[in-house]
Amino acid sequence: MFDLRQMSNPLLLKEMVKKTIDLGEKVLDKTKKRPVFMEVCGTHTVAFSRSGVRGLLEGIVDLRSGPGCPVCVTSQQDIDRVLEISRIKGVTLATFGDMLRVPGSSSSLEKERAMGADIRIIYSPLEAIKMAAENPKREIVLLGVGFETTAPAIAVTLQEARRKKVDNISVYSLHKTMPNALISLLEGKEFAIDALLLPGHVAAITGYRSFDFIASKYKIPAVVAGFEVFDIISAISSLLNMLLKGESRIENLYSRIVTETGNITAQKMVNEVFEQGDAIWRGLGEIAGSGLLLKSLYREFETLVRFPIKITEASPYASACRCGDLLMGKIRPFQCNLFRKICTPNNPLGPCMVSAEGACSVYYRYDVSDGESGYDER
Amino acid sequence: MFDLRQMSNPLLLKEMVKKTIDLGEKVLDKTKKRPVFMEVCGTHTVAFSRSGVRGLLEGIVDLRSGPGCPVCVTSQQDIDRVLEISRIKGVTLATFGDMLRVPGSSSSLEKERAMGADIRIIYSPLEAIKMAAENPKREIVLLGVGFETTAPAIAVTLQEARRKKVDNISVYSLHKTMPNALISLLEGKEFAIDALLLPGHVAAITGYRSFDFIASKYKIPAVVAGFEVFDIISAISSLLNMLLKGESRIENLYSRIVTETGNITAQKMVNEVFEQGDAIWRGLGEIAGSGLLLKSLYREFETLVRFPIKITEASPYASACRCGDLLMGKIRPFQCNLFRKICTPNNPLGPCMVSAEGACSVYYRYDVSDGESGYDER
Amino acid sequence: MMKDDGLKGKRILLSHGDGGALTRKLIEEIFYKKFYNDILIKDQDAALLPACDRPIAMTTDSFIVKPIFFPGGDIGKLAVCGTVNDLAVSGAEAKFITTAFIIEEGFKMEDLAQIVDSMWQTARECGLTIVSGDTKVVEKGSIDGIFINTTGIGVLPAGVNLGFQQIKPGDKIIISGNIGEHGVAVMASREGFSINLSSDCAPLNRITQSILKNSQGVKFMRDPTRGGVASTLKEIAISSHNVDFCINEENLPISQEVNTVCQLLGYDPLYLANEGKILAFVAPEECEKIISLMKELPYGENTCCIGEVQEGKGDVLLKTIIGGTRKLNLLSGISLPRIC
Amino acid sequence: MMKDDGLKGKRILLSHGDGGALTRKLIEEIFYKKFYNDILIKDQDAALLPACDRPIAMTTDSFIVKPIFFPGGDIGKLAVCGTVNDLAVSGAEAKFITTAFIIEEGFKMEDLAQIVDSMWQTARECGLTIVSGDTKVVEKGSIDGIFINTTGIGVLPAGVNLGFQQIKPGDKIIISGNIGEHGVAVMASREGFSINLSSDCAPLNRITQSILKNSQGVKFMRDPTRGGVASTLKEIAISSHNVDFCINEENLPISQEVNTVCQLLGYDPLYLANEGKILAFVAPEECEKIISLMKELPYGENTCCIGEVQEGKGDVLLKTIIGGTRKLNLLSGISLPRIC
Amino acid sequence: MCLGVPVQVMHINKQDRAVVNINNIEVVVNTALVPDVSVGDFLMIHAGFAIEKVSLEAAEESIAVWREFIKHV
Amino acid sequence: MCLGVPVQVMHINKQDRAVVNINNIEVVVNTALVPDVSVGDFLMIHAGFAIEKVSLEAAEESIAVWREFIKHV
Ligand code: SF4
Ligand code: SF4
Ligand SMILES: [Mg+2]
Ligand SMILES: [Mg+2]
Ligand SMILES: [Mg+2]
Ligand SMILES: [Mg+2]
Ligand SMILES: [Mg+2]
Ligand SMILES: [Mg+2]
Ligand SMILES: [Mg+2]
Ligand SMILES: [Mg+2]
Ligand SMILES: [Mg+2]
Ligand SMILES: [Mg+2]
Repeated sequence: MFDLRQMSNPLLLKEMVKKTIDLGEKVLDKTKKRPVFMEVCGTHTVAFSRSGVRGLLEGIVDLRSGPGCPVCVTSQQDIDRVLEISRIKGVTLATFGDMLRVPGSSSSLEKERAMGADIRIIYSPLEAIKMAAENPKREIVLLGVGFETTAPAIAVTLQEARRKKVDNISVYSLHKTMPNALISLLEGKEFAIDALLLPGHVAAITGYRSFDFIASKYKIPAVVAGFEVFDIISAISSLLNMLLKGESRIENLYSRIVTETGNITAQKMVNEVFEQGDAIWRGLGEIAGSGLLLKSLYREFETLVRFPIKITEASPYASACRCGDLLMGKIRPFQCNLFRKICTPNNPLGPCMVSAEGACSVYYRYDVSDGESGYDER
Repeated sequence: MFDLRQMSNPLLLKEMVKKTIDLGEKVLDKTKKRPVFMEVCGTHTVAFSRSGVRGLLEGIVDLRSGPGCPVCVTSQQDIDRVLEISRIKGVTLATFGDMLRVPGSSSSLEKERAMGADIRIIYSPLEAIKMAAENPKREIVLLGVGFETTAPAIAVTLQEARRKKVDNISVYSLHKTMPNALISLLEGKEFAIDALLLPGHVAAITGYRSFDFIASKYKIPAVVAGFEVFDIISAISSLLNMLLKGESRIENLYSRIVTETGNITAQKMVNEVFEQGDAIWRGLGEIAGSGLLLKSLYREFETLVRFPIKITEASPYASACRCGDLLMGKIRPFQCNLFRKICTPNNPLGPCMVSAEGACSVYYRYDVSDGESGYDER
Repeated sequence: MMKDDGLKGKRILLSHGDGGALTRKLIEEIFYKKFYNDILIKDQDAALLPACDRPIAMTTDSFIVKPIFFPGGDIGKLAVCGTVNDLAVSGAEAKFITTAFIIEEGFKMEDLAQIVDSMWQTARECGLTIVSGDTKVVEKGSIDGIFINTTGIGVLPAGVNLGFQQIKPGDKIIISGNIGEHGVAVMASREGFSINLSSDCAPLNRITQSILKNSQGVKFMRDPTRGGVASTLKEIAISSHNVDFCINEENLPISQEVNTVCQLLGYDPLYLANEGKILAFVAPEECEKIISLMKELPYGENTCCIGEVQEGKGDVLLKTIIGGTRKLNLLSGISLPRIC
Repeated sequence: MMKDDGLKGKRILLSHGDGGALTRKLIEEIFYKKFYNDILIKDQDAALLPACDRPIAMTTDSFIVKPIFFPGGDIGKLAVCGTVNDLAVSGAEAKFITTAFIIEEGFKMEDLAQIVDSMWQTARECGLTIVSGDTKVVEKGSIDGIFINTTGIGVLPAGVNLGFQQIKPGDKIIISGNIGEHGVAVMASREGFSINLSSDCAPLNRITQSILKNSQGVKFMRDPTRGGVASTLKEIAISSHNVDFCINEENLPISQEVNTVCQLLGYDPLYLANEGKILAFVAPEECEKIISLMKELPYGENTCCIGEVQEGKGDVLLKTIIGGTRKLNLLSGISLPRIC
Repeated sequence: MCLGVPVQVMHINKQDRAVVNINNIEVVVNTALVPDVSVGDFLMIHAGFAIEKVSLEAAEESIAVWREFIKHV
Repeated sequence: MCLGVPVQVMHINKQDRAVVNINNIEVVVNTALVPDVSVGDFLMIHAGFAIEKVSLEAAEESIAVWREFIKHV
């Protein structure tokens, strides 16, 4: 039987890098400028930096991060609401660890916990059901953050809660979906990205066809890719190839998981529990149809119904913070004047410096070069 | 204005001791044996030992302890019930510190607390109301232990709970009253006590006339006395005087507090909340009309109504433990073979070694002599 | 101390204890800011101290007190005094101390700074150097505020040789001041009594060094902390050979405030903690001199003789004010308030 | 250890911490029973240790671990190893240790006995004497089981002079074995994973003394505990002058179990705690010899060189398996499990 | 179970509460059992409740009797 | 937010739970999103849920393409 670990063979990977650089140089010869690629997904941002692939390829490709870190794109108003929910007496907030340190207008979940809020880190939404059953006198609020990959897990969790008649659990859904956000990006006047790396696990759920519009309507080449080093080198290589040939297709490089139509069961689950709604994305603003809200059928599990909280005005971020530009691929972190000098993981001024997938945090923690070498900024 | 501290003047007290010994020697001359007095109240037991008066007078009087330590006379079955109540989920047991270490058949409140029971020490029953108000989701059980002195405080507390509509509080009443217990003692075949020191604070509530029967029916001299060194020397002196003169009266030496008829308000309060019932006294057995039970008017505050607990068979005490004989004045602690050798405050085999007022504990902690000097055991 | 306003509103986070960047920041901004010295800031796994040609004394204690700030001190002062005093009564000159903090998530940063400041003030008063430290942060609710461990080492001066075996019949028993004041001050502030009494929490090293230097008559010393004067005397009586200690109740220095609170709550002052007292056993012919040496120094003004050593079998006997006798024993069971 | 059946069902009571009779009983029956030695049982306020003609190393740490018993050890072993290792990496021979316990009311007496036994076993393995102790008991619910502080002192052998300033470009960086095993073992037993992996918790004093005695090439050592190998390297890089550390990912000894658990929970093994590892900076010409010395001894079998020192400005650079480079930093924020 | 402490009334609050003083320490006690209390009165306190007034005259009288006895007998 | 780990199914429990193995570590995952799972299958796990099966053939094919490319181009 084939052993998946073959994908991590260093000799193979090193050869792949070499070939990709050869290819990149051909592209440079042809276009006289480094092509700009966007890794839409934050998990890809981490993969590029942690593996060193970003640095190895920086001579041939200018890699930008996109709006695919769900923590980063959560609006400040939403974070302030989460903080307010965490302060409600009797509430236990169950959240993925990534959200803990994200700053709202004047606090963070980490600080609220220090002040006495009951905030628990979970690995899986199912833990929230266990928590609810074991603490019948507390109200468990499950914080639903993530894209199409995570939403089905929350949907199954709520169905299980209903089946098991667990009624002290609710969900505050900040789920977002990719396609409309990408359209908003592609429609942007200043959009200047040559090709896209699409999120492999989102595509595993939605199917790669759901990204067709990128090539068909916007004529941008794109690949669906996984998160191994093998996958991300393949992705760059494939995009370079398309550029060289002047093609714009959606290529599925993650065929071991991703199909044309995706995971139909998961889609059904999501559709049973959620419906499309508008959502505010940090940096991108309000995008119609880009959020997942609980259907009225699941209204009983809606946190905002159980605890009507007042909507306060969010205080603006440090005005010089450029998370917005960053999430649209307009800049790389070092181009923010605050990066590393004032804004650090211990003193984050924007969510991109907090989240483990936030571009600023990733570059701060892993990257040696600032991406300036090779061809210049354009 | 008269200063109460004059009562503690060492010169005066030393003179009083001298005079009392003179008097005692006259009695010895007359009767050729040390008279046996019983201090009925545990607080008197402590006062005699802590001040050293017991030792100073041991040549002239054989002082025995009586059934007036409420912790000691609580039956093992009642203690087992208290332990069972403390184990009920959601219950907070509020108790005076004295009860904490008293051993039941196989545990104690101290051990239950170590196992996770929520047990709180209070100074005053009123703290239980505060506790109930501050912890609306818990059931506060107030352990009512004590004689006529303490019962009014519990009564006022329940009235206040009703007035303030605090409904998560209940009382487990182990309250006992003195007169019938004394009658039981005096009726005992082996009763061989020459005179009684009566509890001053009980008398403050009940009035000293309530003890008249001791002299009138049983022809035993008795004094009502306070708890200062001044008071207890006065008491011995007065009793010796009566013996010398062959009188048997009830003398009120605590006139600064105690009246003929006592505290009528307190009596009314007690009668509104409590009614007489039978009670089991350790050592003395069941004594009709010697307990205070909640009236049906206050049934809503009855712990046993709220939490019906099963009555288990109490395992017998160490068979050699002589607490029973001790509480009836038949022996002094050192006459128990286990005293100091096996039974110590850290390894108490009976409640008399546990309670701060228990005779065994008091003698262990304070007494130098074993009471054997002077005239012999009779 | 002046409160550092920059700390207002800031709280200890779990991340302050993760051994990473925030831990470093906390150490630099709170601990090193006060404790700064050449040994500490070398930032090694272990502090390097000079060689020592005299025997070394070493002692450890963890400090837990509620409330953390009480009249007369706080947990920081207590933690330094406690260890200094254990060294002092063993005859040693306190030299170096380590401090280990366990802090609850959410603890106020300004409170921590104030505790650190009072540790530093006290250490400075004693001539102590804080050479090594440790900080752990635990989840909100899993401890009650802050615990501090201090471990100290000191140097035994030449000629000092204290021990139970030195205690002989005829020796006098001295206490350096009023009894039970730490216990009562802490209890009263816990119960919300308004009372004009402070904890006796104080470092005693100057007193012990003075009497050891100026008299050959000191036989043994101990600080009567947990368990109080009674338990401490009884412990010593048990460990010594063929002696009883006879204490005079009328000589016991107990303030009216302490007596009154004890009456109200049903405690015995002899079993309450002291945090700035010495019990010293001294040769009778040196007793007067030692008392005057002690009275001269801060924290020793109320020194007096409370009793003497007699032949016996390990009992501590209290002569009561009316001339009776009762025993003192080890505290048995936590000293509960009682209404009996 | 054989469990002492007499302790079955017994629990720690608040009274065990009151400084009276029960405290004494606990000390005698649980602590002295194992820790018995001439210094400890003198029962003084401070232990008396011999004079010392070499510089002294001193270190303190408090230990908190959940669960208290974990595969490969328990909090007692951890508490002794932690302090021994801090002394060991500073170059000192560990000699004396104090132990201070904070115990929750209701803690099982047999568990305490087992912890005390493993402290004693570990101390004996290291040739350490436990010279002084302290026990506090806190109310049920106010801590989670037991905390232990240990403070140790050791003696610096002649000729040993370790320090940041010795680290020079060209020096090699050695680790004494696999990375992240304490962190993963504890986490896995907390999460209920069935996994065949033990904590690396072990005393390293024999290893450090062997290489210091047999080679002049050791420049600096540290044990990568909280914050892991990455934070420890970065801390050293910050304190050293004008150097970078270059680490080869392919040389990092990380077991498959550790890698897998990290993948599942979203952790990075380089930031997980080790409790039996040394990071040593050594002269290049002595590197091979030092590695073979370490491999010979227990707990050093998997020693290997993971990188080297270069001129630089305080960075720790990791060469990835495909030849890329990334930085290692101080841990920032508790190492949360993440699903991102 | 009958420890008691004598105190002096400093101030009477509404609803059965009084501030009492003993050696300059002030505490609040419940006076429901001694309804006719006035400022200056001495009270015997048990478990946070005043259980009876203390008559200084009676106390003085008791001592006087003893002093007499000691002097003349 | 899309970390995933490939694992192999060892045992299928009722009600959408399966025991999976990765490098000899066994954990339980929810398979509600991949209903037709069999023992021996490889699954991609995210947040405690299987989100899709992993095709070993497709993986093998991806590598084969690269090996070919490296060899011949
Ligand atoms: S470095 Fe900080 S301030 Fe700048 S864009 Fe990133 S998060 Fe915002
Ligand atoms: S000494 Fe112990 S066994 Fe003997 S009567 Fe007293 S309590 Fe009972
Ligand atoms: Mg993503
Ligand atoms: Mg009584
Ligand atoms: Mg100490
Ligand atoms: Mg001490
Ligand atoms: Mg001491
Ligand atoms: Mg440390
Ligand atoms: Mg240390
Ligand atoms: Mg350490
Ligand atoms: Mg270390
Ligand atoms: Mg101690």
